[in-house]
Formats: sequence, C-alpha cells, structure tokens
Amino acid sequence: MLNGIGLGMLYFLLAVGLTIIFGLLQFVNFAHGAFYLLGAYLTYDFVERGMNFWLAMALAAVIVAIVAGAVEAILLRRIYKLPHTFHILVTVGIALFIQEMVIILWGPLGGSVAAPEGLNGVIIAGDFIYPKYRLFMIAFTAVLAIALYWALERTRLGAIVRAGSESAENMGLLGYNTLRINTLVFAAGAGLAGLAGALVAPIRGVEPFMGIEALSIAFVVVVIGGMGSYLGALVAGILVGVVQSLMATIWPEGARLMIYLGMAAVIVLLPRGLFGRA
Amino acid sequence: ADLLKVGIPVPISGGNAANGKYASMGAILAAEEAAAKYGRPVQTFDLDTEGKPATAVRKVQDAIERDQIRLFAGGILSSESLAMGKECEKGGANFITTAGADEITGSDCNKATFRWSVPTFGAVNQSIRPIIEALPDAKRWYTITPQYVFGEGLLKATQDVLTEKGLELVGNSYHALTEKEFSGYLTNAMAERPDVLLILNFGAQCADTLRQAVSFGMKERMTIVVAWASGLEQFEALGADLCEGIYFGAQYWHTVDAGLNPGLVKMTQAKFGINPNYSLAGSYICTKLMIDAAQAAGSDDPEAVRAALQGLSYQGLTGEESVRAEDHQVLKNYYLLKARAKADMADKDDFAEIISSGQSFLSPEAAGCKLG
Amino acid sequence: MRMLLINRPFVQFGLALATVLALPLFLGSGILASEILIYALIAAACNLLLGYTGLLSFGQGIFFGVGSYVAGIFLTRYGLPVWMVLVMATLLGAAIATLVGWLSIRRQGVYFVMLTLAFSQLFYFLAYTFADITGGDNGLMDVPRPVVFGMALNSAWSFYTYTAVSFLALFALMLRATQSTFGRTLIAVRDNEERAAAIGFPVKAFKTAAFAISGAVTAYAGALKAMLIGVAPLANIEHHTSEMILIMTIIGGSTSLFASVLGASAYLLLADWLSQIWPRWLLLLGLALVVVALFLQKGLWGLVEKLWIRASGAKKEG
Amino acid sequence: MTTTDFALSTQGLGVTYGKFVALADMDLNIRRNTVHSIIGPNGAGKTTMFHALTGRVMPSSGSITLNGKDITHIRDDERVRHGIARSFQVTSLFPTLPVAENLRLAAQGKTPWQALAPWRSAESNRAALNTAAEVMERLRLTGVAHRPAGELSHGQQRRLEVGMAMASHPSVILMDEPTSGMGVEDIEEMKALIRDLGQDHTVLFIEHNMGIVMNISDTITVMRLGRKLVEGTPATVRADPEVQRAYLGNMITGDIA
Amino acid sequence: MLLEVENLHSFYGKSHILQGVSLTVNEGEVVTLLGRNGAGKSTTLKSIAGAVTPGQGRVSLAGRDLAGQPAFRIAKAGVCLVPEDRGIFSLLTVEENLRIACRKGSAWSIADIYAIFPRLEERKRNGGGQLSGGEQQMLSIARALLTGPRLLMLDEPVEGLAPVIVDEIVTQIRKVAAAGVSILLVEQNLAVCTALAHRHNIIELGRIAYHASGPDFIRDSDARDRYLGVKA
Ligand SMILES: Nc1ncnc2c1ncn2[C@@H]1O[C@H](COP(=O)(O)OP(=O)(O)OP(=O)(O)O)[C@@H](O)[C@H]1O
Ligand SMILES: Nc1ncnc2c1ncn2[C@@H]1O[C@H](COP(=O)(O)OP(=O)(O)OP(=O)(O)O)[C@@H](O)[C@H]1O
Ligand SMILES: [Mg+2]
Ligand SMILES: [Mg+2]
Repeated sequence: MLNGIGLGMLYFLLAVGLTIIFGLLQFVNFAHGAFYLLGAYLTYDFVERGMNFWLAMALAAVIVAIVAGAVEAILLRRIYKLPHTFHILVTVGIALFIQEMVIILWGPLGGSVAAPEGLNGVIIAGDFIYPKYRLFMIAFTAVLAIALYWALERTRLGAIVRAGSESAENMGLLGYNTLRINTLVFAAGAGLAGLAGALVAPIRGVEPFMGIEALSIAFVVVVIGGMGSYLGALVAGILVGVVQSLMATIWPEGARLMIYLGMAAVIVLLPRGLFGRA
Repeated sequence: ADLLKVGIPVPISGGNAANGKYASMGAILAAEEAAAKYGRPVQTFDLDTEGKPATAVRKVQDAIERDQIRLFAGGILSSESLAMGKECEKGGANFITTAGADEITGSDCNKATFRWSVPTFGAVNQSIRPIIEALPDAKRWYTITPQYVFGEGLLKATQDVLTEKGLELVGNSYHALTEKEFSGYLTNAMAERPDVLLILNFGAQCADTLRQAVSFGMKERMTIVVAWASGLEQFEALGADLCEGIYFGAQYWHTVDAGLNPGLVKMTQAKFGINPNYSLAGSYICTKLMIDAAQAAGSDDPEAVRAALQGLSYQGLTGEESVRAEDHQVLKNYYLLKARAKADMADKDDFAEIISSGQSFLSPEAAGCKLG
Repeated sequence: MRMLLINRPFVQFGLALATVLALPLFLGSGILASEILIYALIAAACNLLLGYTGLLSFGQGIFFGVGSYVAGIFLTRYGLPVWMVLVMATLLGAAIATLVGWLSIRRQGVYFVMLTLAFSQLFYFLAYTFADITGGDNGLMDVPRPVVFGMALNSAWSFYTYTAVSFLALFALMLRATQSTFGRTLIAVRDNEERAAAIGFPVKAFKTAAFAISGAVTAYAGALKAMLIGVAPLANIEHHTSEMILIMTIIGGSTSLFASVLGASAYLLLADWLSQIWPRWLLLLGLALVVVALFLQKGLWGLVEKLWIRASGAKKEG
Repeated sequence: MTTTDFALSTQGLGVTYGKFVALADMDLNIRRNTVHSIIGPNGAGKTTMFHALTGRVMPSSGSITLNGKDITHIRDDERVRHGIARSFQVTSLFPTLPVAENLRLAAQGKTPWQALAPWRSAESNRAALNTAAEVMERLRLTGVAHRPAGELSHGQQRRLEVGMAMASHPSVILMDEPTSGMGVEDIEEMKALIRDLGQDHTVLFIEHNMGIVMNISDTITVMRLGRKLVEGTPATVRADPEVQRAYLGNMITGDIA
Repeated sequence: MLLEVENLHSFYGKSHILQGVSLTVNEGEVVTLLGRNGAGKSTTLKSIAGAVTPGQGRVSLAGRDLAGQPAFRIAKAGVCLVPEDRGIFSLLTVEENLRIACRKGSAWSIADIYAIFPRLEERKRNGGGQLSGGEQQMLSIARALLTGPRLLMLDEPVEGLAPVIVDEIVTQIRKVAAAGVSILLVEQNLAVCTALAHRHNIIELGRIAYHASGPDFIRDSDARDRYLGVKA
C-alpha cells in the first residue's frame, strides 16, 4: 500500500506539471516527458561533478524551466492558435530533439544517482521496511502538492492563467500581458517535470528513454483526474499508483492493461475525469 | 580478391542504440583485422534496425536483394533477431547473433542462423550452481521474472536446478516487459525472507530492479544474483557502489585471459580507447566468425559458409569455442562475476572479479531444434 | 472557392498512378517502394479521419496491428487462402475501428485524442499479454507472400506490383468516398458538428462510419505489410506506429487524399536517408516536425497547391 | 380545439442543469401556421426550452408532441425528420463551406441515412440542390452562393442561419433571436421574412426586439425564471402589469421613443 | 480632451477597413459611433484598444500617444473595451471572471456589481460558458467597470438584452458617465443612443461621415434615414 502511495506521489508529481500546461493552457504537451528527462539528466550530471544533491535538484529544475520558457517564447507561442494537431507535432518534435540531445551529450547508456546523504538506507519498524528516500519523496511531494494547490486554486493567478488560455485577446483588453503569463506558466509546468525527474533520479537512475514512459503515465493520470484539476492529478496519481501496485501482485502482466482499461472507462463514463470542472 | 561484405543489422537509433553503437565498433574491428590478415578488402555495412523487427527485416531483405550481402552478424533484440534469421534463410544468406531468445537455436532454429550467446539454460546453471556450492546455507530463493518466453526459460532452468539440489523456491514475481517500478515485487520478496534474490530480467529493467532492491536495503539482508547481466555497460550505468557484492552472470568479461580476448582488449583500447563490452565483443566475434568462414569457404556462398561454420572449433573470446552442427549454437563459457568494492578496483572498468566459468548446454533435441 | 484542378478526383488518381509508376524508376529497393505504397494507403485512411472528419486519432496503429496479426495468424497457423485472409483483415479492422471509434467519439477535442491514445495502449498491452495468439514480443513469423497465377511473389518487385494494384483500387475507392454525399457530410461535421446534428445528420453514425472505413483500409494495409516483411511484430500495434502514421498524414497535408501519399513517401524516404547518414537522425526529424508546424501548416500538399496557384497564374482556375 | 390543431405542444416540460432548474412545468400549444414568439428576461430559459424541443438537451420531465407524435425520447437529429428545425442564437454555420453547400447539406439532412453511402455522389440528390437554390433565392443569397459562409457579412450570416432551418422543409421552425446583431434595415427584412414564413410554416421564435414581437406575433408567451408567466395576443401581453414590471420596462425597443 | 483619434487607418489583411477615422471624446462625455453593419464601428473600437493594430494614425489618451502599443498597455492606461462577442471566459466561474478584472483604484467593487446586477450574484458559481446570452452581456459590462477605466468603450452593450435590463443598463451607463468616466458607445439601438449620448458620430465606408450633438441628431431624421436606413 505504501508502495502504491509512493508510486502515486511520483505519478502526481509527473502529472501535475502536465495538468497545468494541458489543462490551463489548453495545450497538449508531448514534450513533458522530455523535460522530465532533462531534469533527471541535469541532476545526474551535477551530482557526478560533485555538486550537492539538493543544489543539483534545484538547479536542474530551474534550468529546465528556463529552457522550457525559452522554447515557449520562441516556438510555442506561435502555434497556440493552431489546432491540437500542430501542438502535438511541435511538441513531439521538441521531445525527439531533447531526447537525442541527451544521448549526444550524455551517451545512450544512462547512469545512477546516489540518494543524498542522510536519506540513504531504510527505515525499519518491525516487519516494515521502507527506503528513507522514498519516504522523503512522499513527504516532499505532499508539501509541494499543498503549496501548488494553494497557489493555483486560491489565488487570482490560477484564474488569470485559465482566462488567458481561453482568450489572450480579451485578457489583453483587461490589461494583462498574456504572452508573459503563458511563458511563465509553461516554464513552471516544465520546471515541475524537471523537478520530478530530479527527484526520481536516485530511485530509477537515468536513461535516455525514461521520458517516454513518464509521458504516458502522466497522460493517464491527467485524463483520469480531469483536465486542469490538481486535486484530480493527486487522487488519480495515487489511484493509479495503488492499482498498479496491487495488480502487480495479482496479475502482473495485466497491470498496464488494467490502467489503460481504467482510463478508457473513466473517459467514457465520466466525461471530465474524476475531478474535472465543466 | 573482391570485396567481402558483412551486414551489421543492429539498433543504431531507438531504445537500444547503445548496444548498436558498440556492436558497430566491434564489427569494424573484426573487418579491419581480417582485411589485414587476408589481404583483401572487407567492409561492414551498418543496417539500422531501429530495434523493430519489421525495419530489421526490410533492411536485411534490401541488403540481400539490392546489395548482394550474404553475411549478417548482429541483432540485439530477440524479436528482431528471430525475424532476421528467418529472412536470411528465405533470402539465401547467413546470420549470426548474440540475442537472448532460445528459440533461435531451439524451436525456431533454421539452417541459416547461428548464435554465439549461451542460452538461458546455461546462463542459469553457470550462475547459480557456483553460488549454491559457495553458500550452503542459502536455502530459500526468490525470483523476479519478466513474463515472456525469455523469462520463462530462465525461470524453468532455475526451478530445475533448485529442485535437483533440494532447495526451495519460496516465491516468484512476474512482471511486464515495460515495467519500471519494482517496489511492489521487492516488498513481496522481502516478506518471504529469502536467502537469495535471483533477478531474471535484463538490460534497463534489470538495472531498475537492482537500484530499487538496493534502496530497500536488500543487499544487506540477502544475496542478490543477476543471471543475465549485460556486462560492462551495465556496471557503468549502475556504478560500483551500487553493485558491490552482487553476483552477475555474464556472457563475456573483458578481463578473461583466454583465447583471443587479450588481443581484442588491446585492439579496442588502441582504436577506441575503451575496454570492450559485451555488445562490442559479441559483434566482433560474430563478424569474425562470418568472415573467417567465408574466407575458409572461398566465397560468401551461403551453403559453403554454413558448411564451414558447422562443427567449427576455434579460439574465441572465452577460450576454446565450437559451433554445434545440430543446432548452430556456439558452445562457450559463461561467467559468474562478483562486483568489487570501489576501493578494490584496479582501474575504472575493474568492477568485478570472475568467480567461476564453465559450460552447460542442453542437447539440441532437448532444446527443440530440428534443422531442416 | 471552387476546387483546384489538382484536387479533382481524376487528377488525384492520375497522381497516384504516376507515383506507382515512378517509384520503380527512382528507387533501388522494391521493399521500400512497397512500404511506401502501404503507408500511403494508411496515411490516406488516417486523412479520412483527420482531414475530412476532423478526428485526430492515435488509434490507427491498432488497426494496422490487427491487420498484420490477422495475416500472421490465418496464413501461418490455418493456411487460409490469401484473398480470404485479406477480406478477414479488412472486416476485422472495420469491426474494431467501429468499436474504438464508437467509444472514442463520445468525447471531443483533447479528450477524444486521449481516448484514442488510451485504446492504442490498451490494444498494445492486449497483444503483449495474450502472447499465445500474437506471439507476444517475438511477434508472428513466417508469414508467406501470396501466390498469384501459380507464382509466389518472392521478389520484391513482384510483390510491389501486387501492392500497387491494391493501392490503386483502394485509393480510388477512398477518393470516391470523399466526393460522395458521405464525404461531403464528413467535412460538414468537421466544420461544425453541432450544426450538422441540428440539420438532421446522425453525427455519431457518420463519425463511426468514417472510423470503420479508415480501420478497414488500415487493416488491409497491415496485412499487406505482414506479407511484405514476413513477420507480424508487436511493434506494429505500438503507439509509435500510430504516432508515425499521424506524422505522415500531417506532413502531407489534409486538403486532399494524394497529400497523404506525398506525406508517407516524404517521411519514409527522408527517414531512410537520414538514418543512413546519422544515427541521431531522430533529432533532425524532430526539427523537421517543428518546421512543418511553423511554416507548412497545410503540409507538403499545401505547398504544392500554392505553387500550382502561382504557376497557373490565377485563382479563377478550375 | 383538438390536439391536431397544434403543430407543437409540450406538457409539463422541465429541464435541469445539475441542481439548477432552467425550465419547469412548461405547457405550450403552438397552433399550426402561426407565428408564436417567446419573450422573457435574460436567463428565463428560452434558449433552454429550444434546446429541449430540438433534443439538444434531454428534458428532465414532461413530454413534447410534434404534429400529434410524441417525440420526447427521439434523438436530436431524428427530430429533423419529423419536421422541426432551428436557427441558433449564436450563428452556427459551416464556415469553410460555400453558402450553397451549407444549404445543400441542410436539405440533405432530411434524408441523412441516404448520405451515409460512400459511393453516392452529392450532386445526385437533385431535390436537395433545388431546395438550396430556392432558399438562396428567397434570402437573396444567390449572389454569394459560392463564397464560404465564414466570409459573409454578419447580416448575411444571420440570414443564412435562418435559411439552414428552412432548407429541411420543416413544419415547425424555431428561431433563436433571429435579428440579434442586425442593422435596422436588415431587421425590417427579417420581420417580413418571418411573417412570410408564418404562412406555410409554424414559426416559434425568441426575440428581444419588441418592434418585431408586437407587430408580427399571433401569440406571445412570456417566460420568467424557467416558467410561463403570461401567454396571449400582443395586446394582452403588452397590457399585463406583471410583464411590464418583469420584462418590458419603459420599452426602449430600438426606435427613438 | 480625453481621447483624440486622428486619421486612423486599419487593415484586415489587405482590406483597408478604416480609412482615416477622426473623433474625440471629452472627459465625462458619452459619445456614440453609429453606422450600418460592416461600416467599421467595431474595428474602430478595436483599433483604439489595440486589439487591432492600426496601420497609421494617432490615438491619444489625455495627451499620451497610444497608437501601436500592445493591448495590455493601452488597457493599463485606462481604456477598456467591452467587445461585441462579450469576451466571457467560459472556463471561469462568474465570480472568477469578475475577480480577475478587479483593479485597485476602481470606483466599483464586486459588491457594487452584485447590487447592480443581482442576476450575476445568483449565478456566481456558474461557469461563464453556461450563462444565457443576456447574463453574459451583464457580466462583460460588469467586468469592464471593475477595471476602473477612464475611457469605457462599449460595443453594442444591449444587444440581446431584455428591455428591463436595457433600462437598467442605460441607467448604469449614465451613472458611470456621471462618475466621470468617458464613454464611447457603439449601438444599433437608437433609443439607447439618444437617451445617453452628448454627441453622435456616424461612420460610413471607414470614415466619419456625419457628426452632430445630441439634440441636433434627434431633430435630424434626414441624416438618420440617409446614414442608418431608418425610415422616419
Ligand atoms: N449548460 C448549462 N449548465 C448550467 N446552467 C446553464 C447551462 N445553460 C444555461 N444555463 C442556465 O440556464 C438559464 C437559462 O438559460 P437560457 O440560455 O435558456 O436563457 P435565455 O432565456 O435564452 O436567455 P437570453 O435571453 O439571455 O438568451 C440561465 O440562467 C443559464 O445560466
Ligand atoms: N477579422 C476580420 N477579418 C477580415 N475582415 C473583417 C474582420 N472583421 C471585420 N471585417 C470586415 O471589416 C468590416 C468592418 O467590420 P466591423 O466589425 O468593424 O463592422 P461593424 O461596423 O462593427 O458592423 P456590425 O454592426 O455588423 O457589428 C466589415 O466589412 C467586415 O467584413
Ligand atoms: Mg437565449
Ligand atoms: Mg460590430
């Protein structure tokens, strides 16, 4: 169960950035996995160079956000108005580009990142054994989730962002510089993906194709949870994590099958996902 | 003499690009060496399979029909290798591979296909028998197995050995081929309190399993054995600290001091400045076998090359190796390695010491091969 | 707003015919040429959904995979005649597409896309999980080529001829469909679904029918591909395949069916060429996609149209 | 009066959006070949009622009878075949298709299953082509027959919007604010057109322009808060104090008072 | 003088829509811009607000030149446009729609808005997209007020509104004007225009073709007939 929740938290972290971009900017971002990949590799690189893990993690997330912001400002803002088709085309292109760049820069092999000092090892309580780092990740993600929820649902910012996604022109008429808002949101969403990558590196290591898997999980979580809903990303993330852990013991080959079956069922039965707003 | 062409169908792009890259390097070494030795031009042609059987087959078909290539050495993934083997048989060419699927020299064997890597049976036997001997107290075993033919093969062989030795398989976790998260399986495993955790998956999944097992502190509580390690690449990706104390079964290890291996190590270091890993070495020896056979046969005519290979004994990378005529399986050593502590490493690649080596093979009949 | 000459059905068919005739002249590989025609069919079928109905489906790989599995299973295990297997592949493709389509069109926009993505994953894992039927990760091997007039089509170019006949016939049928009341209604649905329903069209039935046709053609092509290559691998049903089909279609453009032929050819030729010159060619592909989205939103065909309009000097053309 | 005198009637029709009751207890009886208008404050549920009548939303209670036939549980597109058609409050056309094609499709919508045949040519349905031509003629759109609908001026688009409803030869035609956004000139024209349509169709329309409503309606239904407030001739409605208070106010209707 | 527009030219693609529009609005004044469909009324408002970038000409607000600036700067300078499509954010609730418009220094608060349009308060948790047409119109005007503009431009503010609401809105617009906000009004409803405005402009073919004070305009049925097609 704790495994499921741990996994779920990880999935939430993966999905939340996507939900921000996908739900609020109405933008289908297939490059999300690539930002996650980049975050993980930057962390790996920095740690290899002897940097403190925490610093590496923060720096990686910030760099990913900056890269994403630049990508948004240079490329994506030209295509918001086009149909989804082009969003997909461009972001798939960017994802391929980043993935291949990672291979060129760091080689195709991948590597491991050691958990930071103090979070190495396990916590033992009787029969119960759990890695410290995973516990830390659950706690960290929980705090992050609350902070994000507050920032996006309880502040005007969230409303502004959503409004901007619907009509940049009208936001302009109300005195908002939507171009900048979009860039910031996109950067933040991608930065979260980068952060997820950084956090995951000590658990999963890094390898050039980790982004693809992350992307498909993130999609599942966002869709089940409901587009644009943080609560949805959280609940769906945990749900998917727990289901996957449970299935793993009952019918392992069918675990993924069940998740996608569940996703299809949710979209067919609940139009907006579990927590999506109308 | 005219140009001798060898096709190297390996994944150069896509998920297994790392292997493809090294394989291509190994093939070039073999070709250069042969060209010098035989005084004739020998060239390798990289065919990017993208790791997809359909692409692999298309490239091989084209190479046979359009470029008149008759010798192929490559194929990293089971699915692509099986398909290419069939294609070479159809198209009149020969193919040798290092892929893991036992069907290649088993139920799906054919006259055009050869295989250098030791099948699952041998891998398991050579990995776990030495451990059983070294650790008489290790009674309870737990396995983690990918659910498909390859994993089943390893698991079956494991069960047989354990039964024979009167040891207990206290549990097994199957997982899907795309799985990345093993915490659930590992928790199950820990609950059974095994003495040995035997990991039967390979590649990136194996790395994930190990990483997560170590983070769960399992290394301190039990012996961890990987039956089918991918060699140096894997150690590099995992790092010495993580690997320390874990046992790895391997097809090849660069410190082996037998046969052609010292020569290959020297050559690789001279040309590429690295130690040969499994992908490179496997591709080198496969390519070399093909070239030598064509040279011995006097042409790359498929029948003649086949005849030259069947039953051939030669000095290989693991010492004396031979090609079994009945199923085209190369008989060679399999190694059990134990990873060293970082402090004990002599150089940056000296991750492990060889604990034991040896050969175990099913008979061609037991493997299920009938060459038509 | 009249139709450009180059978009007229006869010209389109002529272009398809010209492609069939030209490929052998310029390509050394009959397999690559056959593959181009097969993917051209698939992209055109995808275009029926994307361009004509406005449905961005990530499910095309499902039908492709189903087609190749049908060929693999019934040719190797049951030895049924090729024509029967092709009919079965087509029908099963249509049936599964009807199911997938019918379920997916209950949602719109991004959710529709996500549903098709979910189905594509679902079918992938189905194929993976039920390895007894599909051969799992190894796929199905030894799929034979058809025998025509007592002659097995073992050489690449003889199979190309076979593929070309199929291609032209199906392309003509699809062309006809786009010009029919049916096709014109699809365009209306794409333009404004709410209005189409309000004037009496059962929109879901039309979308589902579009899926069925698209799935049938795709599955047929999948069976051809299995015979061409001799294997029906798991990779055919992967979502990468769907993604690739979509990319081909989008690169081609969506204002005519031949656009898809162009898109598929361009993609395959470019991929073939790039993968030979640089292992990291996917990076270039990524860049190419970005360029298309930024500068070639009507695809390669849009470019052709523009050149045509300029060359013929006036819009009054046609 | 027997029920067959009514082209369209509803009994206790109600619609809820979630918990919100947008329409309740609506009894309507629209006599054949009359012009019947619906007025009421914004949000009174007028458009919602149209949605229910055309099947866009499913009623939560009550029933709908069209030409003596219960259509409550019939799908939206099928209702067209039973003789009901509508224009939208917010213009809803096929913007990239030519005007003629818009109308051909609308005419074809009467026999939609025929259109499902992928081999039948669109031009083979002569009746639909003729209808399209007639409607264009009547709405003075023939000149722009080949222009994409999206390029038309607002007034032309509004006319085409009405034309889309006419093209299926409905017995009952529903128009949601047909004059919204129209210039004074166009409004006069629309007024004439609606009056004209009332000769051979049953017209039900929503309008805020009292100049039209009071001039051409045979009957007016006033709605408020999802319910019927008053129903009657223009004179009765105009005189009703409750209507004056809730809706008409000082009657700033478009002309200088 | 608050707003001064001089020789404004605007284009959609190649079509030259505004061909030298000039008009002025004084502090606290209500000025209309009338004209037939397609005359360029909305385009004029958009060009002033920066939603359409004018090709040529001068727009100045209290002496500060605004032509060519991005919309958000112009909005910050105190120009607010209520567009003809109302521009409601359908993903936001009514209240959120209002909240994002709030600006410090505005004379109106959300509470004031609810007092003026009680209907909005009743529907405040509704999605903007679920409002009836009239409710959307109210919301759009309400939002504009919350930004506290110096110049309010209304594009057909009473279109599709029930007569009582039209009354209400006319009253509100009067109050707004009385509070010192200048108003540039585009409206088909002449009664509304004459009830509110101090001066009238009629635009034809992208130019101001007629200009008159309120009382003059009411007397001049000829001009109304000629430019607006109103049969006297
Ligand atoms: N999809 C929906 N979900 C929830 N509430 C809705 C929805 N659609 C409409 N409503 C609400 O139902 C009520 C009636 O809306 P309707 O559109 O029928 O009004 P109307 O009478 O046509 O008004 P108007 O004259 O302003 O167009 C409104 O209060 C509106 O907010
Ligand atoms: N986005 C656009 N692209 C091209 N042409 C446009 C666009 N918007 C408006 N036009 C054209 O510009 C001209 C002026 O339009 P505008 O919207 O300013 O008219 P208006 O006076 O507001 O009319 P209405 O009373 O119908 O609202 C019209 O001929 C219209 O067709
Ligand atoms: Mg309404
Ligand atoms: Mg206007």
